[in-house]
Amino acid sequence: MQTHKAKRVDIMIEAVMENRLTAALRKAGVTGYTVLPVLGGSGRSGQWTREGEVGRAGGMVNVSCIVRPERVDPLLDAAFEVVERHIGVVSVVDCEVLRAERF
Amino acid sequence: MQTHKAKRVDIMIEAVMENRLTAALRKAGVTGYTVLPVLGGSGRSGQWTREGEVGRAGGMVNVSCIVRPERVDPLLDAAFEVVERHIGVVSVVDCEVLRAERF
Amino acid sequence: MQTHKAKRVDIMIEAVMENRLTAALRKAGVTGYTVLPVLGGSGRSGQWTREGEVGRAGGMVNVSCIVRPERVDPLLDAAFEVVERHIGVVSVVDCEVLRAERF
Amino acid sequence: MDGTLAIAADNLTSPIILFFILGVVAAFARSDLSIPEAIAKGLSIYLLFAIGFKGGVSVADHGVDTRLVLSLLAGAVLSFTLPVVAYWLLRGMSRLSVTDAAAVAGHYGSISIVTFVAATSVATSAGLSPEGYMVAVAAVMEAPAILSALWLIARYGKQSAGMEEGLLREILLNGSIVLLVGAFIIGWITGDEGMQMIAPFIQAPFQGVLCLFLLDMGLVAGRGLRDARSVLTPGLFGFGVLMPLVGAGTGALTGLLLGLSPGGVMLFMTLAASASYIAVPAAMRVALPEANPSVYLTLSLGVTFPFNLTLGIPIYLAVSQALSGG
Amino acid sequence: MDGTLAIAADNLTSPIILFFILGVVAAFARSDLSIPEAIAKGLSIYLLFAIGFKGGVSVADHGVDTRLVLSLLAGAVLSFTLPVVAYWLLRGMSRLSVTDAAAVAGHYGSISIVTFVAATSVATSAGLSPEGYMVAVAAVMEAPAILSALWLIARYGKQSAGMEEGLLREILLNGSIVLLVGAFIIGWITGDEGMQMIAPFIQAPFQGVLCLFLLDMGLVAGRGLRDARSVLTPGLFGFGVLMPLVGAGTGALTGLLLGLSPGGVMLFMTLAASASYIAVPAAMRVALPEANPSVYLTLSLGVTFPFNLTLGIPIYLAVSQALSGG
Amino acid sequence: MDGTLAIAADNLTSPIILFFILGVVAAFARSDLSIPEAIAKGLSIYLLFAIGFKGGVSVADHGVDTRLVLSLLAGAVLSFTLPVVAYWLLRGMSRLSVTDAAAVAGHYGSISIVTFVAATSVATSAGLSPEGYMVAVAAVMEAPAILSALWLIARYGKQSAGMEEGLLREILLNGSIVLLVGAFIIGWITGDEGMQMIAPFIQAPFQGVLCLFLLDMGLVAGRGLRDARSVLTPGLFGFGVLMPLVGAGTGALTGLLLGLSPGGVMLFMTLAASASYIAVPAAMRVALPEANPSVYLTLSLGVTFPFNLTLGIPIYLAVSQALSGG
Ligand SMILES: Nc1ncnc2c1ncn2[C@@H]1O[C@H](COP(=O)(O)O)[C@@H](O)[C@H]1O
Ligand SMILES: Nc1ncnc2c1ncn2[C@@H]1O[C@H](COP(=O)(O)O)[C@@H](O)[C@H]1O
Ligand SMILES: Nc1ncnc2c1ncn2[C@@H]1O[C@H](COP(=O)(O)O)[C@@H](O)[C@H]1O
Ligand code: NA
Ligand code: NA
Ligand code: NA
Repeated sequence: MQTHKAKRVDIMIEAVMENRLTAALRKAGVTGYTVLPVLGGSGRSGQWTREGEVGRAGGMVNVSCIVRPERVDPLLDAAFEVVERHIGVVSVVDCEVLRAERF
Repeated sequence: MQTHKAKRVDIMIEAVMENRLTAALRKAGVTGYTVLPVLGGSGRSGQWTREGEVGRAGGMVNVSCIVRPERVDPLLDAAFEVVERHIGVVSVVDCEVLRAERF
Repeated sequence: MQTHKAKRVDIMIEAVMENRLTAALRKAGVTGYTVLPVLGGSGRSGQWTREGEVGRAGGMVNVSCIVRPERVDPLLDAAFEVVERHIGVVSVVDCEVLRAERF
Repeated sequence: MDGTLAIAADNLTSPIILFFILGVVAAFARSDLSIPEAIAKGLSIYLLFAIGFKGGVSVADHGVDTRLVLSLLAGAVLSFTLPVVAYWLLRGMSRLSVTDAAAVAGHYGSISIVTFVAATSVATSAGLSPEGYMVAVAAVMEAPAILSALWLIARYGKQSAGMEEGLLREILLNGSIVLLVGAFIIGWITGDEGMQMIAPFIQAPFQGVLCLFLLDMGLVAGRGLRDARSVLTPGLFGFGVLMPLVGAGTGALTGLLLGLSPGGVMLFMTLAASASYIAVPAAMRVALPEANPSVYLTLSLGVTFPFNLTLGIPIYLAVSQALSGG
Repeated sequence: MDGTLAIAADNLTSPIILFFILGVVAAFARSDLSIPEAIAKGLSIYLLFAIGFKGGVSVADHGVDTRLVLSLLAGAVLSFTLPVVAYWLLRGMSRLSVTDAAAVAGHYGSISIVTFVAATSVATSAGLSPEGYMVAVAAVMEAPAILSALWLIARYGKQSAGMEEGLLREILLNGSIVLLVGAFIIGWITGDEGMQMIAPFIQAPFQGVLCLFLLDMGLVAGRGLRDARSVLTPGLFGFGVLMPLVGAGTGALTGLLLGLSPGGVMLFMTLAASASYIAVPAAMRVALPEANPSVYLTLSLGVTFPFNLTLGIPIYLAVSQALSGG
Repeated sequence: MDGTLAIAADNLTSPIILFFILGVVAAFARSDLSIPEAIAKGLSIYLLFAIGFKGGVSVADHGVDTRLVLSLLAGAVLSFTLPVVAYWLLRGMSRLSVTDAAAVAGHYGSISIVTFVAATSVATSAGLSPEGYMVAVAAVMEAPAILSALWLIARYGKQSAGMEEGLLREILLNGSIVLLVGAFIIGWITGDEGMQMIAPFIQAPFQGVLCLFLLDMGLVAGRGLRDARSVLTPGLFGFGVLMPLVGAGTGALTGLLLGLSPGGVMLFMTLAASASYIAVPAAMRVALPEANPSVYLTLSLGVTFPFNLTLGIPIYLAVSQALSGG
């Protein structure tokens, strides 16, 4: 089956920043992304879990974007501006996609 | 630690199509897959979120399969047939796995 | 944007083993990880879903760690010791990260 | 007519409607107020459980007669035929493609169970006592409309919307139908004795739970309207208001022919007037993925649902009372 | 005996059982009806909260005596010893490996709190008033059986199922035990005054919530049976029905020796007869990952739980009444 | 004083407090007891819905007067000014940076709605009948403190904590404020008639739901304390106990000046004494990401909340009664 080179960017970010991040992504021309829930984790600022939480302050979400390779740089710039002062982990993976016209 | 080459295929698909997809995967000889929940996202057909939703029409799930490299093609063929007319994003990543006998 | 080589390790493991795994990871010097929920799946031990489940025996979680390449081996050793007798899928992907000082 | 206005005004200031409006307003104001998905589903399970059970108990009390059987049949026939009416109205009033028109039409043959619950509540407040088996009629009306939509496509469309293997079973064994019918049967079997056991769970808190659920529906409907306003042409909007009245008219006729009580007639009107936003959208995503979901969801949940909730139900009450000389 | 049949028939047509059956049927029919995981856990938290609290209040009312302490002790002893009986029965009746047999055996020493709740409800309807501290006995019986299973492996198995560090604490501080015991103690401390505050929450809606929870259990058990039917050899099935009767017999003897009321005897029988499907499976996954979970889950949730719910409880009621000359 | 002690003792053994303690103990013992996130949010939605509605109905009953308007104004002023007091206390009592001190200070100008609910419940048990509009005062006090914290940073800090576009709307249209105010307005509009419809949902089960919610808060607070104990220097701990007393004093004065009833004074004290753990932390994560969340969450949820719940509320009751010569 014919596949096409692309990049998958995963941005783990605080839930309170989700809307700001996706707005920035849209502004940078990213046309598609998906938000995955996150249960908990651990990092320099300690351990956390969503269990029993009522507020949004303590949680994170994972925003995944699949983009053509040439679009990674503007995406990372946009993401970085939002993540900069905030907790967040940004990673990029090479991938292949079906239906390249979608990206 | 000894690792083995494999491929990770992620199929983001409408929740209503999940059972049809996994049935097709099993038929294509895929022996293992994992379903991850998806909170929301955005694409050509607009933005969506699962918050407050009662029905299943509006959501997606992510089906991940790790397979030996030689099994990717039949898998993609099977996935494509289900995804073809539907909303769905299919991506493939090179990975290494422990315990290759499992795949 | 400047990125740095890293590895993303995904460990799918039974929910009852999550704390044991993360403890082992911390012991092996892994400073950060994220836990993603899993809805269901299928493998050699059959199909499962979390729907309607009250107990923890039947579910899995996905623990993702992004680490510098040189830290993958101790991480895999630690993970393997926990996963060994248990159900679990371990995969490693090459990735690029922003802000390398975090890893 | 004064009475209708009074009822309409009363209805508009009932907590149920006001919480729906609160949800819509909050969504438009982009508040982050939201009900977790699991809680929304839990509320919906509670409502189906409660109304199914109550309907069954009421049938146990009043017994079965041929009218019950005929009502079920009539419900199925309406569910099959209303989409055809809707389809032609849509083709006349809007520029929807065959596929989109058929998909929308399917929604209007099926029903909205919350509209039904709200109407039941208004009927009871107005002193009517609708036949308990109207719940079963509601269940019967959920699915046939889907087949009707697929038939419309096969008849007028280019692409084939073949009845894919498994879809029919999926539609008929859809979770809400199974829960509603199951609870109905259990209510029927256990009767008043069963009711005594669980009445404090399904009766006293019912209206409060309904308020919360309507808050959630307001949030979801408001979000949909906010994001998909652009699909709502005047023609489509007109359809979303006209079609429930057409449905209600047909429902009124059917109810009268069946000899139902005024409450029963009113509920038949409501069922025929309401449009599905759970079962049919899911089926359409499977069978007609080319149809645009924002069109049918916006119409069903964003236009027809609020119309029925606010103005429709008082009208159906007034008409059903007038028709039966009430 | 006629009385038992009448009670059994009555029990079989109670909404609680019928909703369980609805769940099983829906699962077998592959309906997509499901209760979200969070709601299922919420229902379970409600039930543990309510029965723990009620038990504690009842102890506050009736006071503590040596019988309470002896009952707790007896519960722990039963939970330790029943797995040994179960193990030998299994080795005789089936071809399970040592590991699988030990894992299954562990489940039958422990208890099912919903079975306990259902039995309490039948006991109360039959005019009995079981000792409130039976809830505490239930809590005490949850964990020892796990140690017993590990001991069986150490004794008869090849591999070592060492008591991994942390496991014991995990078992004893398991969420359901902590909530049940915590609510029990709080009920005990606050007594009738506390009960007055929260009675409308934990008493009136209780049976309704139980119906919904049993619907969920039916769905889960049905799904399990559907997918794992093949593991159910006749021998295993026989064990799943025989072992509760053996347990109930032991429980009856223990209850009589302790001098419990008929209701207390009945509940002791039920506890001994029931098998765990929450705490023990989780512990087994940690300590005995080699044991096949479909065997123990199918037996416990798919065979013994429905058996107890439908036939077992009426039998235990009849026997406990006969034994006490009732 | 004896009366206060008796009330304090009574309060300490109320189920509400005991379930909170159960949660803390379970978290410290590392039990895996937990309430699913969706259920916790559902409980919180229920509480906001119920108290908002009840407050509105009570205003419908008693009418609006200038005192209501002045109370709202006074609440806003307190919410603006208390953070300044808190900031200086913190700078004196601890070594927190400007940023951390300002972030913590913001929490103490805002309020904890559960503390408010617990105080209302104690006030009512003590025979007081606080003004219904105190709920609206609570809503008004949620947000201004956040602006105050940002002003403190702008005034004393090095970095700029600019009022990012969108943040103000986000703060004011925060889900809990919208639900609380919305339910309040709906209660006001529908009055006693509305209350009759949903009373069985929002009144009878209220205390029971509150117990479950406090169990959850105990679990979360205990987890926080367990993991972040190290940030709690004696100075900070002292602040966490002193600041509520300072706030309560200011609240008492304000309440007296406004001429509120003893119950109203007590609730004003409680609002001023309590610290936010939902709205403000979320806003701080957005606007002041450099501030350490474990400091403000541990202080607010781990120290001040339990202090108010156990000792604070009885004190505020005693003081408000003494002040009004009760
Ligand atoms: N190396 C990592 N791999 C995966 N997730 C991480 C990593 N570091 C941090 N995280 C996630 O990001 C959150 C915040 O990280 P930190 O800012 O280091 O406290 C953590 O709680 C994890 O959920
Ligand atoms: N480039 C992308 N990267 C990640 N997810 C995407 C992408 N495009 C689409 N999606 C997901 O697929 C859904 C449907 O996409 P679409 O068919 O373009 O509306 C979106 O709502 C996203 O959840
Ligand atoms: N090849 C695979 N790709 C993705 N997930 C898998 C794979 N194999 C197993 N899994 C996951 O691991 C669980 C246990 O696998 P197993 O031990 O093979 O039954 C399955 O239910 C899946 O959730
Ligand atoms: Na209709
Ligand atoms: Na047992
Ligand atoms: Na305050």
